[in-house]
Amino acid sequence: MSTTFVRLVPAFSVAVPLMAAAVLAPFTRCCTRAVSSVVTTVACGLVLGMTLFLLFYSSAHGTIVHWMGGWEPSHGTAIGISFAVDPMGAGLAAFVALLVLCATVYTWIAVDLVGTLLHVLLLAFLGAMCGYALTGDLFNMFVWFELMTAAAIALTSHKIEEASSISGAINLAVTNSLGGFLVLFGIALLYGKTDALNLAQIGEALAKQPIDAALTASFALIVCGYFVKGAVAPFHFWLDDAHAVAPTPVCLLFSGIMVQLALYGVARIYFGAFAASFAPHVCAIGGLFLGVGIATALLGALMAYAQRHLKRLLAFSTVSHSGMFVAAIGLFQPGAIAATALFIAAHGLVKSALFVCAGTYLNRFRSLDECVLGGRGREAPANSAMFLIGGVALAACPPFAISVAKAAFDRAMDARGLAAVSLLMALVSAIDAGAVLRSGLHITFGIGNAQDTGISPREEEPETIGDHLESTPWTMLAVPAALLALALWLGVDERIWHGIERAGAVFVDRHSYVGAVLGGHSLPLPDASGPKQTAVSLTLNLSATALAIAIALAGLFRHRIPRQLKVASRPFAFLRNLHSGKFADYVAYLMVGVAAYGCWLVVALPR
Amino acid sequence: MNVLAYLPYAVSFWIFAMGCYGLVRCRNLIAAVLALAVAQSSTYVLLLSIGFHKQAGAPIFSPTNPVGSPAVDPIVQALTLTDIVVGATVSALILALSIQIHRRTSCIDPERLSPMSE
Amino acid sequence: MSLLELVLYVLVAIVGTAVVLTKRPLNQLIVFAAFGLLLSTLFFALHAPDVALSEIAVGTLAVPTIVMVAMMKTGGGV
Amino acid sequence: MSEHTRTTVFGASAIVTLALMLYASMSLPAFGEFTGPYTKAVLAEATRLRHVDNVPTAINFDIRGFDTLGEEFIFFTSVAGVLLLFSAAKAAAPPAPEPMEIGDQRANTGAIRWFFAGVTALIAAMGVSVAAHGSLTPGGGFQGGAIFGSAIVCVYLAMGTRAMDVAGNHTFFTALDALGAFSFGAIGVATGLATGSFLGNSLGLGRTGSLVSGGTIYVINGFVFLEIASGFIVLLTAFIKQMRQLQEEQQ
Repeated sequence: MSTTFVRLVPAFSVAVPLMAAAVLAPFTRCCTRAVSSVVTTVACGLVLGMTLFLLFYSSAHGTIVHWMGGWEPSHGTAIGISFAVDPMGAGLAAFVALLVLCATVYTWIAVDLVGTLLHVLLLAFLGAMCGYALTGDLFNMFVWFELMTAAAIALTSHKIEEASSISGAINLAVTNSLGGFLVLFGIALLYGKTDALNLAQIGEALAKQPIDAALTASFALIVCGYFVKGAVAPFHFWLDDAHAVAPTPVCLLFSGIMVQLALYGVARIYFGAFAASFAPHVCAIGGLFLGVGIATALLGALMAYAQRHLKRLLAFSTVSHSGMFVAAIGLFQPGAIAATALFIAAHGLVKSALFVCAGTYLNRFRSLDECVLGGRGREAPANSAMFLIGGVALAACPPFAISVAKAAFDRAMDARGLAAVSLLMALVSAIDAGAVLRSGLHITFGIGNAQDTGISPREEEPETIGDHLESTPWTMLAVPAALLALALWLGVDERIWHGIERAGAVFVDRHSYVGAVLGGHSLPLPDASGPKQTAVSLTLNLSATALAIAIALAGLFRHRIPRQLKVASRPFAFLRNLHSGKFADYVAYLMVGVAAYGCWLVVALPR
Repeated sequence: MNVLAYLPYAVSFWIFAMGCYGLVRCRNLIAAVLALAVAQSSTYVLLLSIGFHKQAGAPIFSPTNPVGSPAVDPIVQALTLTDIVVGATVSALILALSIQIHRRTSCIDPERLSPMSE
Repeated sequence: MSLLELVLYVLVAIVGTAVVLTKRPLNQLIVFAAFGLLLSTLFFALHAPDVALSEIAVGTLAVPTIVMVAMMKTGGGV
Repeated sequence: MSEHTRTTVFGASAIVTLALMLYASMSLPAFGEFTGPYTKAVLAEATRLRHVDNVPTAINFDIRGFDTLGEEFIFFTSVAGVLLLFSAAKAAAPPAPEPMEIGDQRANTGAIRWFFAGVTALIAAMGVSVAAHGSLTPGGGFQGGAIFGSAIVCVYLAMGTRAMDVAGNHTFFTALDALGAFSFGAIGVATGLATGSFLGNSLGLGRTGSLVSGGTIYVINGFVFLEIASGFIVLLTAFIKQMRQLQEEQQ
């Protein structure tokens, strides 16, 4: 195949879903569900094929660079917008396409499509995420980021029968818009310093400049802006409100990949541009990331444990995983980046499977409330079994891929002398998975007392059109089964980790990135291979799984626990009050976060 | 140091802070849309102020402003154009949401609307 | 910085604050439209006529119109 | 959190943030001193290679045309989102009674009708002109489209809601909106296959300073105009229809 065509594939994988969205939009009234589903599924399949091709091609031949409109750099100055597709970006785009495909399959039967509009929005969302993952231009990244926000707002407000639903969408709209403004502020400051928007070009310009306050502030603003969408404390508050109300396929995409894409953006911008200046001070930045990562992970895990609304529970578990990803990225080291990449993929698969299972409960039994569902899971045995397996996989139980990612994460932490963080993260995983297992066990077997939160159970409208389902349709079982099987395969197949490790090494190498983008010569991937699982991490993962089960049982039989041990529940009230559901509060927290991040970075970095 | 040379940036940050203040204090979703729009205008002001150049004209050439004569930065202008579209669309979406909220609850005070918190 | 620019910047800051602090919804909308007009004047002064035109079309025409409709719909002070 | 606590927390952190950002902006180039290689290169290349006088237009539709593709789809998505919100509401609400000619008594006199019809035509013509001269003078598809689309408000003022149903026919304008967005993507793919680069500029560039200059810039400009104009018409009619529903409920 000619190289010219290969270079066009990244742009096509953005244009195809967008064009498919435009094709479907005029036929909202007359297009049948089947036609709309077929068009959407085919478009997703095409994108998945193209991005997988990009993944294999860039793994074999190095970074693929395409200049939009043929505007190649003139005299070393980037003029146009470049797509720079390295294995990490291509892999992420392929993962996006896979999850959107799963979400689409879910919509075949369940979920009111409102004509074809839901599919239109899903396709626009897919195009935006692909563009975001593949682009090499700071402002272009922002554009796709904003398209994601616009689609996310509309997708969240899909179920508008309840005021609470719209309120969740408004919280999302306000906080994410503010996040976008922060990113744009950062871009403007950076542009003022470097007169460049191409990541590689910015990096080259920064390499010639000393660090100053504008540069630091720009980094702080971009980090804060992306952390809003990345659900990192104290910017995460919109996430559970949005998840509680969004339809299941949308939850799957938010938790499975959108949040993680924001964190990918931070890493991409750091390694593409800021690393040129900040590399000697990486510990100061890493300290911030590690701190907020641990705080977010703990907060998310505790809040998840305190929920009994399944979607909120899973949403908070996503927050806590977001914290773990940030802590891992904060090492700014290839092994840790590779671990994060595998972790993101594995978590996305497992979490999506869990969301689909929760959606099935909603459609079968009209509720997402753990207490209402108690014991009814027996009527949907396959679904309940997968929910429990998902919970175990979330606890980093080998051989699921999360355990491999966790092992790599532990190695990277250990190399920095931060073994304590590994222990803490194992605890966080255990609490998270404990929350999922507690609901799963209660729903399936009806054992134990569910949490007594003093809130009367609520009946919810199922997502399916018409009445609730009598039996689970095969698509709703096939999707989580396939996702869990993939999560297992990622953990078992040796080549996966090997490939990701090499991709991580390319991702952090600014010089090879600049060479590919501005110099036009792509280097083949370096060879790298470390041990997959060590005895220590295996023990850690297994004990985390055991601890998760113990925590789940403790939650179920809490009335038998001696009163002295119940002090752990005290912080919950305070944390719960923070999540008030009012965007005015969230804006105040956002400003606190910006001030805190800004102060830390300005103080810690040279001025 | 000429303080006035940094006034444009200060104005931009000030507008942003005021927009956020409006969001924190608002008792009406439509006021929130306007506050958000004010906060967004700060980004236009910052971008255009950064790209401005003294003794230069608009980046639009004509017989009176021939090609090659000094011009202010056209790129920030293109970025701002994109940004304005983003602002308009988000406003439209939130307004549509507000109308729907009003339809359900006859109330657009964000203080009295919160997703069921457990 | 010329006097014109200085005056425009100061006015933008003041009117922007006024939009947020105005209490009655309809008044707020009028101040907001004025803010849009002021911004586009500033953009003209900064040699960005394209942006100024956009700001007039969006900030003083399209957005205030839909805001007004939303206000009538929700009975927000009209 | 009480309103007072919230304001205090916000105020304190906003002051810190403002101070930090002011401090940071001190190391930016002073106002009016900015210049750099990217700016110079773009100013030089846009007119030399693309025969366009209005450089921001060249950037929007060619040099950074891919940003504009995203921007157009942001607009397209939010139009779809607003339609989704309003159409779902329609399904939930009881069926509305047969629409009546209401609330337009003030516009019923012939003179006022003709006046508003004239204004509509004038605004629409201005929109088209602003868009058509996009490569020469300030303006372009986006500005022209927004102006043109806003003329629908005058149609409403002149003829009332019935006329607007015809003028602002949803299906028709949604289709035009989608057509504009689709064509932008299709041009990208087609030029990609023809020239080897996505959104590559392959048509004849024309003479600098002539109306039809800039190759694909002109075509894309037209489709952006189509999309934005019809998108604004759809948006504004959707909102005005909501208002009419309110009037019906009140009667």
